[in-house]
Amino acid sequence: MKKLINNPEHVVKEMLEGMAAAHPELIKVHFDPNFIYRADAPIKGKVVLISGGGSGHEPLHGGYVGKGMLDAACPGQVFTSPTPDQMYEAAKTVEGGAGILFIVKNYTGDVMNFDMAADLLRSEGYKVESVVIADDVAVEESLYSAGRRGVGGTVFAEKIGGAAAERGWALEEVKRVVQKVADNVRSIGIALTPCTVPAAGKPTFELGEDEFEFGIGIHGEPGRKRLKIKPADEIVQMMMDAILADMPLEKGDEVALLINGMGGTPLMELYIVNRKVSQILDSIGVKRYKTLVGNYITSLEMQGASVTVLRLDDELKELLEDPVLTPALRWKS
Amino acid sequence: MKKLINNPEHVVKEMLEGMAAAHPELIKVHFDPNFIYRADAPIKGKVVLISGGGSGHEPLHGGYVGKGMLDAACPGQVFTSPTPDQMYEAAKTVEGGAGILFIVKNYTGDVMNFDMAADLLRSEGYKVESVVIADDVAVEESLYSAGRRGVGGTVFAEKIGGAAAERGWALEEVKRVVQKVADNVRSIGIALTPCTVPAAGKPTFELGEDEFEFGIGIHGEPGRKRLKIKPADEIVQMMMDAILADMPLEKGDEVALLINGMGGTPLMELYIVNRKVSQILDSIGVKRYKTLVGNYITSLEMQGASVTVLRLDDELKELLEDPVLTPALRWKS
Amino acid sequence: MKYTKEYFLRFMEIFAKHLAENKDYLTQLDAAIGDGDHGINMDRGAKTALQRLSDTNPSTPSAVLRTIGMALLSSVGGAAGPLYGTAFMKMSIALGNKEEIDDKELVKALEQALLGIKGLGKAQVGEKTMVDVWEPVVTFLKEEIINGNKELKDVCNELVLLAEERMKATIPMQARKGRASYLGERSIGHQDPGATSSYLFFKSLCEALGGN
Amino acid sequence: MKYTKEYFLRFMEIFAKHLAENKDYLTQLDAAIGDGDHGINMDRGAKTALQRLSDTNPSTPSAVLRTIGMALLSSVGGAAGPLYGTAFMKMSIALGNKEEIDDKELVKALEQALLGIKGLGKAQVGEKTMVDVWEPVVTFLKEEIINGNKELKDVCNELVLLAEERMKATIPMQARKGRASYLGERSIGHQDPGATSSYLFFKSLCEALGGN
Ligand SMILES: Nc1ncnc2c1ncn2[C@@H]1O[C@H](COP(=O)(O)OP(=O)(O)O)[C@@H](O)[C@H]1O
Ligand SMILES: Nc1ncnc2c1ncn2[C@@H]1O[C@H](COP(=O)(O)OP(=O)(O)O)[C@@H](O)[C@H]1O
Ligand SMILES: [Mg+2]
Ligand SMILES: [Mg+2]
Ligand SMILES: [Mg+2]
Ligand SMILES: [Mg+2]
Repeated sequence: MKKLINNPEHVVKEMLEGMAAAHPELIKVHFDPNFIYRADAPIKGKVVLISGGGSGHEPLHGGYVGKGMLDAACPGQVFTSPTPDQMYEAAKTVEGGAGILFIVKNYTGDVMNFDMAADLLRSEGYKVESVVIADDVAVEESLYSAGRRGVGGTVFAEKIGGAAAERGWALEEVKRVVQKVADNVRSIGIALTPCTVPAAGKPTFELGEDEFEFGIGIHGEPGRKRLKIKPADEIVQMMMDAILADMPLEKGDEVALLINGMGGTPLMELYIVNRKVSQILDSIGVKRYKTLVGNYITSLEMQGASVTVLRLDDELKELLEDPVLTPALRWKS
Repeated sequence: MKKLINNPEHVVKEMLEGMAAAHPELIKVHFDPNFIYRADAPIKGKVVLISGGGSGHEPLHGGYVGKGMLDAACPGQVFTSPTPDQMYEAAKTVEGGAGILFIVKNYTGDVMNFDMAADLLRSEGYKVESVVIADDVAVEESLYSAGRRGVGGTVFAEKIGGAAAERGWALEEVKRVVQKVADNVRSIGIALTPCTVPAAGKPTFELGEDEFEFGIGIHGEPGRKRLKIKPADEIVQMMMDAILADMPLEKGDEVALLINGMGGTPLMELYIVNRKVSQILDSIGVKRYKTLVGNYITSLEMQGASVTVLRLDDELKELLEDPVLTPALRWKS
Repeated sequence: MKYTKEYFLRFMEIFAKHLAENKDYLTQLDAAIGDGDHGINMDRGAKTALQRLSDTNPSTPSAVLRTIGMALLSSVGGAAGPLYGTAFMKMSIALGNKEEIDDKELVKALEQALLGIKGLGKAQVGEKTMVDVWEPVVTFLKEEIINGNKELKDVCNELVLLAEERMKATIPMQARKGRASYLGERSIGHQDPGATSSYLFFKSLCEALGGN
Repeated sequence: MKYTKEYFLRFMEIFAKHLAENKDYLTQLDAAIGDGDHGINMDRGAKTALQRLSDTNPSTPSAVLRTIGMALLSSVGGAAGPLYGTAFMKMSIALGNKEEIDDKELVKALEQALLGIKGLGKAQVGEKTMVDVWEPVVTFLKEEIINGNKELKDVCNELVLLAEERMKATIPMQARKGRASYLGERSIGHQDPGATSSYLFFKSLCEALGGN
């Protein structure tokens, strides 16, 4: 394992110090318990959005803290859910009297830790709601498993929920629109290589020189099946087939796309993926309203990509367009 | 070699198609010869900035085409300078009557190809100027070599020059300020792994499991020396020593920083690098005015990082802050 | 037998030692069907717990268990953090502020821990989780100690064998809960990491009895 | 001997064949001290040139060389693109619109090509570039053919040996120009890729003479 780190046990703390040094105008960082929060928090009367999850998915979630997106993000150890005390302290630091919305990726550990934090906060009289994001269509028989994983759709949920909160919407309304994103977003990922958790020191799984993993998650967990490598267009076709089988789109539907790199894939390849995704959508008459291409939710240095499709209506389009000003996503501000 | 591509010979064309599909509101793409240009070009009376270079460094340069930055970018084959006909056609497409500035990274091939294009354009009566960016302090005895390479400083040159052009400055003034950036910017890079040019199919060089390459360029060319891997802080100290030896900074100086990933390095590691860079600058009383952390000028999937330090004055600070709206860099718009 | 706070401190030291020694092993098991952090997380948690115990020097069995539970909750993360954290918290609550605990009280506390784990994680036996060790072991202890009036020390051999057997019995199971469930049938053939750390938990309970 | 457009077409086919066969070799040489694209670029350029020649069917030696030059300029890129492109353009200009070229005219055209390469790239002999092959070979040809009144075919054996020797002589040199110069002393011990493709260039000039 070669990494630009000092000590595997200090990667999260040192990353947070580096983030604080880079973006003082946007974010502040609290240590022990660890969380990143808006430099201008608390904002009176605003619903606050808090998310979090294992580290190693940067820029998710800390990179999305700022105006028009998250109020706080709680980074766990690498690929490990954060602990309840993080969400508890973060909420108390940023909340502005109008309630707290947790955006939780659907992993057993995340859900349990956020639930415990919510219970604690509610017991002290705070209004806390949660939306669980479970957009990964790679997880098939979700009735017999922990349910679908939360992946790329989280970025849209945080952006759109953040816009609603910034507009001053009430907790119930912010929750409704984030739930609407959760209901209308689907993702799937593939990997060409595994990644290495610093503290583990070896790759999370093995993949032959001519294999790729279809339906990968974001924690270096293996996916749906292992296949012989194919041309990008064929892989993308498989990915889009999986998404469209789950959420059929009709001529005239409008979507937002996230063509996401897993951390170690060149932008060149992501654009080659976007080319094929766009061709497929164009061929069925679906309108591409907005497309993000880049590393938005990653698995350390894993090579691979995920595609996220969000079906839009006018409300989601407007909120998606709203200004956002965070370390990793910014427009109109 | 595992890559998300179809045919190694078509990667540049397919990438360009994917870019055009992703950002229709910002850019257009011309094929044969290949160039990316502002969707709103030509802009009457505005000096136009054109850059270019081998592909494989994305988002450089195509990702920086748009309001407040480049008017056109000419992508060569992977790691290969573009050809004169690309710059020639791009210039004729975007020029607005106020002259053309080429921003050229200092590589023999780039310089020669841009020079040939400039000659062609001048012979047709266009005003053409060039600024060569040569910021890589890894190249030591530059008198006995092709001179320093152009690396991360190019991003600042394009941003600041683009702002000056957007403000309506004359060609001489835009050139002056880009030259000022070129004179005040220094960079150095390191690599933990090589990268693989799709058409070559094998890594550009070999690096042992416990080695890193100090002073790497951006074309997979080996660097100044090969060393045993060390903790990030020690590597960053070496990098900053090299930069500060070449451009001593004084207490009270202000700088912009680019903590750049080579394509395959997780953001987590870049923030760990930024932590140490910031500590070093803080310790000598240098003010960090603005910090960019991410993949801005890459070498395909190479793991590694570069640090760029730009010494600022009031003029550069103002231009740096100006609005920019491109696929890969945007603020205040 | 009577269980004092020293017993629980000894237990935590032994449990921590096992977790440290099996850190790589647990992590490997988790890498095969999860995300490869279980050993790292449990080891970090156990070390945090020992540190807090030595910092705060709690005075009762309940306080010791509460300190451990809070430490695990705030340092393990993942699925195992809240599950083990809750288990220790529920035991702590069950023991009240007694200085000494008898065998039946100990078993009742473990039963509360199991209920806590099941309440939070909603897993049933057969879903390839730590519950596959906890439930049969707690059932066995209730039978032998509460109904059969035996002491823990009398059934330790059987208990450790049972825990080991239930741990191994997770190998042919298909995971239905937690991260491993994403693998579907590919989770079959691997031993569950949480069941493995649970085996170490019960082994430590027994080893804390003797000088062992 | 007289050199017609057919000679130059044959030359380009042979040069292209050598570049295709040596694509990996040239690329490997460039990977060692450059960026590993020389073979790929030259092969792409040569194929483009052949395509354009067959598309446009130019009618004179000069037109053939101009077509090749433009094709290389617009398809090779890198350092080699403008250098080889310029070389062919300069030869084209030197030949005017004659249907047939004699040996002295051919050598004068090659001399112009060398001047073009040196004017653009500013390299001198000894700096580990294609100039290390071009300059001694052109000097030799001037001596033998312009001063010595020999024909190319009479000196081909010597010429190819000389080109090969000068190519190999780049191995111990430290690069002072082009990408390899960044390596400083680490460029020593490797053969220059551009010198190697230049050797193939001159070899092809000779092979185009016979049925060979
Ligand atoms: N719902 C659940 N109920 C009980 N135990 C569970 C549940 N989900 C996961 N586990 C246990 O947690 C273990 C994984 O723990 P760990 O690796 O620390 O967490 P994570 O899966 O979040 O990385 C599994 O092996 C399993 O025994
Ligand atoms: N200034 C120069 N003058 C003459 N030849 C040069 C010069 N710079 C580079 N070369 C030649 O170009 C070759 C490299 O070509 P190529 O790999 O195609 O270009 P690049 O270095 O841009 O990738 C070198 O091996 C060398 O022979
Ligand atoms: Mg985990
Ligand atoms: Mg090149
Ligand atoms: Mg795990
Ligand atoms: Mg080269």
